[in-house]
Amino acid sequence: MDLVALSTFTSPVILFFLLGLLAATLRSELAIPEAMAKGMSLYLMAAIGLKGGVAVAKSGVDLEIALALATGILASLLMPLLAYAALRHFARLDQINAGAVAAHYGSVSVVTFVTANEVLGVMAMPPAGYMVAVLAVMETPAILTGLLLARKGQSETDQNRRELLREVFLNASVVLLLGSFAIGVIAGSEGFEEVKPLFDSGFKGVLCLFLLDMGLIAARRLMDARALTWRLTVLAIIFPLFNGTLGVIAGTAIGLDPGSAAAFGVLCASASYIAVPAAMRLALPEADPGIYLSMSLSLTFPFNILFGIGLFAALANHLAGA
Amino acid sequence: MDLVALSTFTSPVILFFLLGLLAATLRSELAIPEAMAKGMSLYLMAAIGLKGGVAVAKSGVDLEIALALATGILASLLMPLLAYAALRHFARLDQINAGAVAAHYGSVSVVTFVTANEVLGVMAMPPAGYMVAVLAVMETPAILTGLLLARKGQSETDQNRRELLREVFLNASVVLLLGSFAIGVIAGSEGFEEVKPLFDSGFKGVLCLFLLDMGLIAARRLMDARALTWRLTVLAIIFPLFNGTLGVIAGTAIGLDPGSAAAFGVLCASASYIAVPAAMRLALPEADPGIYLSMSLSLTFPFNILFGIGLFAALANHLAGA
Amino acid sequence: MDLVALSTFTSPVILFFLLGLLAATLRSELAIPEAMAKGMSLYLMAAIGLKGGVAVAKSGVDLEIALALATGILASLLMPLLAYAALRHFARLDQINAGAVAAHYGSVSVVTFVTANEVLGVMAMPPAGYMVAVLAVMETPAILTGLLLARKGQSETDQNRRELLREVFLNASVVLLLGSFAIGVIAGSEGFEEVKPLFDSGFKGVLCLFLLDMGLIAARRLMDARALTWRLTVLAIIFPLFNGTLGVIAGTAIGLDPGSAAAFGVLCASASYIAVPAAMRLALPEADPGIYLSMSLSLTFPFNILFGIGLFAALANHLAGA
Amino acid sequence: MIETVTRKRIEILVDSPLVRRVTAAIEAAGISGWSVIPVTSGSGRVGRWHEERVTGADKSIVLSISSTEKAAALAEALAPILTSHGLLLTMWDVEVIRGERF
Amino acid sequence: MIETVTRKRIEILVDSPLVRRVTAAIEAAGISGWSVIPVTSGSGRVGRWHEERVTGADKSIVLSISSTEKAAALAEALAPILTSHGLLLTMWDVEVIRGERF
Amino acid sequence: MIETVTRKRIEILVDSPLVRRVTAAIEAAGISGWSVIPVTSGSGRVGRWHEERVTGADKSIVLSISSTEKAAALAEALAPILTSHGLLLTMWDVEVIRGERF
Ligand SMILES: Nc1ncnc2c1ncn2[C@@H]1O[C@H](COP(=O)(O)O)[C@@H](O)[C@H]1O
Ligand SMILES: Nc1ncnc2c1ncn2[C@@H]1O[C@H](COP(=O)(O)O)[C@@H](O)[C@H]1O
Ligand SMILES: Nc1ncnc2c1ncn2[C@@H]1O[C@H](COP(=O)(O)O)[C@@H](O)[C@H]1O
Ligand code: NA
Ligand code: NA
Ligand code: NA
Repeated sequence: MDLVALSTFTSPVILFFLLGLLAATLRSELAIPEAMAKGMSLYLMAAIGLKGGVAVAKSGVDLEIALALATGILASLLMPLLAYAALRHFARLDQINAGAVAAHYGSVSVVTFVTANEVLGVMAMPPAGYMVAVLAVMETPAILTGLLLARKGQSETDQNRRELLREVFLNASVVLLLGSFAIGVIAGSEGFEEVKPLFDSGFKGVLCLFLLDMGLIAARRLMDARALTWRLTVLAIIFPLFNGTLGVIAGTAIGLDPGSAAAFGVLCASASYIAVPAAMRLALPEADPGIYLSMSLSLTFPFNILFGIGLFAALANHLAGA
Repeated sequence: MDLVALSTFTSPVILFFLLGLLAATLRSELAIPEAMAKGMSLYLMAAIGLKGGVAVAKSGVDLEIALALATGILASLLMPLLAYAALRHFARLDQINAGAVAAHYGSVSVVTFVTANEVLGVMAMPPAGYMVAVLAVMETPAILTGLLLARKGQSETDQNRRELLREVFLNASVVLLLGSFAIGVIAGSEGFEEVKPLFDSGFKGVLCLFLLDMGLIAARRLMDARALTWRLTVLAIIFPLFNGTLGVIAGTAIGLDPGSAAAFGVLCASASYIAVPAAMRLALPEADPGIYLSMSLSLTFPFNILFGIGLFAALANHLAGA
Repeated sequence: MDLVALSTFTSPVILFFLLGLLAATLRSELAIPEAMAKGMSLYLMAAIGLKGGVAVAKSGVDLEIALALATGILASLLMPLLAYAALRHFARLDQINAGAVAAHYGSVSVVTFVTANEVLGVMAMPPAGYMVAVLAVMETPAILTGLLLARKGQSETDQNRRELLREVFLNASVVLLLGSFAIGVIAGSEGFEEVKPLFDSGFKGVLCLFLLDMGLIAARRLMDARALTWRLTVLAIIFPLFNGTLGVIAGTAIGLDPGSAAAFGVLCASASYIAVPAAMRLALPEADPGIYLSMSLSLTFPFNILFGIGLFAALANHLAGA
Repeated sequence: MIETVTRKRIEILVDSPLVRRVTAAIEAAGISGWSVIPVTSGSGRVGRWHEERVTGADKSIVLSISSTEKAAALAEALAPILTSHGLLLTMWDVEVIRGERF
Repeated sequence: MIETVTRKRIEILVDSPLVRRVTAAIEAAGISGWSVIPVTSGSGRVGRWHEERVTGADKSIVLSISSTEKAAALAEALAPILTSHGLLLTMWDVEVIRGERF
Repeated sequence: MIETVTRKRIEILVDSPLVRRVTAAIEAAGISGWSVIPVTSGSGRVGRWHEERVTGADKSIVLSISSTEKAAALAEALAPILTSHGLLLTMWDVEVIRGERF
C-alpha cells in the first residue's frame, strides 16, 4: 500500500494537484480562466464517456454490467441516509443543510473517478469500461434522496418541480457522459481511431491542468471557509473511508475484478462538486454552499485523490487475494 | 448512397452533432463556454487553412486551381440573386431581410466544408487541397450582392462604407483562412511537420466538440425561433438542394475530381453563419437575425451535415461514373 | 546569419506571428478570446517548465547550473540600472516611468524564450534544460531593482509591501514555471511519457496560435500608442541588442554551450510583458502602461522574435568557433 | 433636444443556476426583456468566491428595464424568495429613449 | 467630507459587432472615454439568445461617464439609429470624484 | 406594496491587478460585500485597450451596495489614490429590499 501511494505521488497528475494546493495556500495569484476550466471539465467527461463506450463495444454487454449498474444506483440512493443521520446528530446540521450535504456524498465526483482510472491503469489494474456507465447512473439518485431528506413535509410548486427534475436528470454532466458513452458504443474502436489523438493521447495532460485548477479552488475555499466546524471536517474524512470500504466490499461481492471493485469503492467514497452543487442551488437555495462545497471539494476530494484511491486499490487487491 | 449516409452516421463527428441537437431539444443545460467555442472555430480555420496550403505546396498551382477559384467567386456572386427572388416572392420577405438571407446562402459555411472534408476523406474521395482557397474566396462576394439587393436605391455614409468594406474583406475568418493557407504554402510539408500534432491529429476531436456546440445552438435557436414561417423553412431545405446540385454539376463540368466536385457542391449548398451574420449586423442592422440565423444555422446547416454531404458525394460519383 | 534568419522566417511559428502583425495593421477584427490566450500562456509555461525539469532529471545538477543561475540573477538585478540611466537622460522619462520600464528590460519574456528554444532546436543547437530554471529566476530580481529606482526616497505601507512582495515572488508565471519544473524533475522521463502528447507534441501548434494573438496585440498597441517618442523607440531596439550581446558573451564566458549561451542572450535581450506589467500595476500604478507595454510588447518583442534570436544564435556560434 | 421618459432599471444579483428562476419572474411580470451580465468574483456574509463556474457557484446579474409599475410587481413577486435564494435586488430611475417599448 | 460632482452615466446595450459604431459616436460627442461590459444572454421581442459569440449574435454594454450636455448630444446623435440598430440606451445621474475629467 | 429603502450603489472601475486593493478598502469601510464585473475593452486619455488579460492590462468594475455613510467613508478612503491608481468611481442612490443587510 505504501509503495502504491508513493508511486501515485510521482505521477504528474497528482503533482499538479499538489502544486495547485500549494500555490493557493501561499496566496499566489495563479488562476485558470473559468471558461478554460469549464471547457476542460467538459472535455474530460466526453473523453471518459467515449473510452468507456468503446470498451463496452469491445467487451459486449452482460449480466455483470447490469449487476454493477443496479448496485451503483442502489448505493447512490442509500448512502445519503446514513450520511444524513451523522450530519444531523453528530455535526448538528439543520435539516436543509444535512440533506444537501448528504446528496453530495451519495453522488459521485467525475474527476476523482477519472484520476482513479489513470492511477489504477498505472498500477496494472484498469477498471472495466462499463464503470463509466456506473459513474453516470450514480450521479442523480442521491440527489433525489437528499431532497426528500431536506424537504420532509414540504412541497415544491409544479413549475419548480418540473424545472428541478430536468436539472437533475438532464444536467450537463449526465447528458455528456451518457451521450459520449453511447457515441463510443456506436462508433466502436474503428470510429474512435479518428478522434483518439485528442480524446485519448491528450487526456492525461488536460487532467494535469484541470487538477491544478481544482487544487487552487479547493485550497482557496478551505482558507475562506467560515462555516466549517471540526465535526464537519471529521465527517468529510470518515464518509469517504466508510463508503469507500463498503463500496470495495460490495464490488468484490458482486464479482467485479479488483480494478473495477477499487473504482467502485472510489465512486462511493467520492463526493460530487460539479453536478450536485448546481442542482442544490436550484432545489435547496437556502442550503449553504460554504458547507457542502467546502466539505466535498476542499476536504473529501483531496483526501480521495491523495490517499483514498491508493487505499481502495490496496483493499481490492487484498480481498481479491483472500 | 444509403450506405454512404449510414456510414457517416456512425462517425463520432456526426454523432456529437446529433447529441447536441438532442440535448438542446430535451432542454438540458449543457453548454460550451463561448470563449472555448470561439477558440475552437479559430483553431478549425487555422488548421484547415494550413492543411490546404501544404497540399497546394505539394501539388503546385495550375490552371485547374484558377478555374475553380473563378467558378467559386462567380457562384458566390450569383447565388444570392435567385435566392433573393424566391425569398421576396415565395416567402414574402421585405427587401432588407431578403437581401440579408440571400447573402448567407451565397456565402459558405466553414464548418460544413470541414465536416465534408472529413466525411469525403473517410469515403476515400478527399477533395483537393486548393478547395480551401475556394472556400475562402467564396465567403465575401455574396455579401456584396446581398447588400446591393437589400439597399437598392439607398446609400451609406462614407465612414460607414469604409468600415463595412473592411469588415467584409478583412473579416476574421477570411484573414485567418487565407493567412494560414499562405503559411501552409510557404512552410510546406517539412514546416508543417512540427505543428502537425496539434493541427492535424487533434483536428477531428476538436471538430466533435465544436459540432456538439453547434448542435446545441442550432436546436435552441430553432425552439426560440419566432420569425420562422413554413415558407422560409421550405426554402432553407430547397436552397441547399438546388445550389448544391448545380455546384456538383459545375464542379464536374470544369473538370474537378469527384471529391472536389462534391466539396464544391457542399460549398454552394452551405450557408454562412459566422462571417456573414457579423457583417450583416454592421451593414443591415435592421435585418432580423431571428430569420437569417434560424434558416442558415438551425435548418440548412443540420440538413447539409446529416444529408447534404452524402447526397452530393453520391451525385459527384454518379456524374464521374457517367 | 542571413541563412539562419531566413530559415526562421519559414517556420509556421514565426509566420503566424507575422500574420497577427499584418492582420492588426490592416485593422482586421480578428481576435483570440482572452480566456483562450490566457489559457495558452499558462499551458506554455507549464510545458516549458516540465520539459526543462525532465531534462535536468536526466542531466543531473552540477556547478555549471549553479553558475548559470547566479549569472542570471545578477544580470536581472543589474540590467535595470543602465536602462534606467538611459531612460532618464536620453529618453527624459520621469523617475517613476523610468523605473517601471527598466524593470521590464531587466526581467525576461517567457514567450521569447520559448520561441528561441524552438528556433535553436531547429538550428541543431538546443539550449540545456536548466535554462528554464534560469528563465524563472530572472523574472523577479529586476522588479526589485526597478522599484528601488522608481521609489527612491519614498516608502510603501506595510500592508501594501506585503501584498507587493507576494505578487512579486509568487506571481503566477514564477510559481507555474518553477512548479512544473519541479514536477518535471520529480516525475522524470518515465513520468513525463504519459503527458507527453499534450505538453510536447502539441507545444509548437499552441505556440503558433499564441504568437498569432501576440502579433495582433502588439500591432494594435503600437497603432494606439500615444506616449511613444522616437527616443523611446530607439531604446526599445538598443536595449535588446546591448543586453543580448552582453548576455551571449557572459554565457560563453561561464562556459555554456553555444545553444545555452544564445538562449541566455535572448533572456537578457527580452523584456517582460506578462509578469512585470501586472506587478507594476500594483507597485507603480502611476507608471503609464502606454509606455512600458508599448516598448516591451510592441517593439522589443517583435524585434527579438524576428531578428534577435537569429543574431544571438549567430554570435554564440561565432564565439564558440573562436 | 430629444425627449426621454423615466423608467425603472432593476438589477438582480443571483446564482447563475438560478437565473432561469429570475427571468421567469420577469416574464411573468410582463416585462419586455432582460439581459444577463457575468460576475467573476465577490464577497459577502458567507465568504468570498472567485471564478467558480466549474462548481456552478458563480453568479450573474440580471438587468431589466421596465415601467415603475411592472418593476414594483417584479419586486413584489421576488420578495418572498430574496432571502432564501440569496438574491440582491437594486432598482433606480433611468431616462430612456423609445420609452414606449417598456 | 470629500465633495463630489454630478455627471451622467450612459449605458448602451448593443450588438457586439456594432460596438465600434457606438464608440465612434461617443468620441464624436467629445466624451473622454468609454468601457465595454460583456453580456452573456438575454431576451427581447425577437426572442432569446445565449452565449453566441461564435455567430457574432452576442451583445455588449458600452458605458460612458460624461457631462449632462455631452450625454444629451450623444443621445441626440444615436437617436436616429436606436430602433434600426436595436440599441437600448439608458442614462442617469451619478456622483463622481475628479469630475473635472469629464 | 413591498417597501424599499434607499442605499448607495458604488461602482469603481479599476485595473484588474488592483482589485484586491479596492476590495480591501471596501472591507475596511465595514461594507458587507462586493461583486466584480469584467470589462473587456475601453478607451480613455492614455489610449484604447482590448481584451488584454494576458498582459494584465485589463480592467474590472467592483460594485458594492452600502449605506450612504459607509459609501462616503469609502470614497473618502479611496480619494487619495483615485488619480494615481487611475480609478473611476461613480455612485448613486438605489432602492433595495432587505435594506437591513447593508
Ligand atoms: N427591457 C429590457 N431590459 C433589459 N434588456 C433588454 C430589454 N429588452 C431587450 N433587452 C435586450 O436587448 C436584446 C434585444 O431586444 P429586442 O430588440 O427587444 O429583441 C434582448 O435580447 C436583450 O438582451
Ligand atoms: N468617461 C469614461 N467613461 C467610462 N469609462 C471610462 C471613461 N474614461 C475612462 N474610462 C475607462 O478607464 C480607462 C482608463 O482611462 P484613462 O485613465 O482616462 O486612460 C479607459 O481605458 C476606460 O476603460
Ligand atoms: N453589499 C454588497 N454589494 C455588492 N455585492 C454584494 C454585497 N453583498 C453581497 N454581495 C454579493 O452577493 C454574494 C452573496 O452574498 P451573501 O449572501 O452576503 O454571502 C457575494 O458573494 C457578493 O458577490
Ligand atoms: Na459517493
Ligand atoms: Na452557399
Ligand atoms: Na531582459
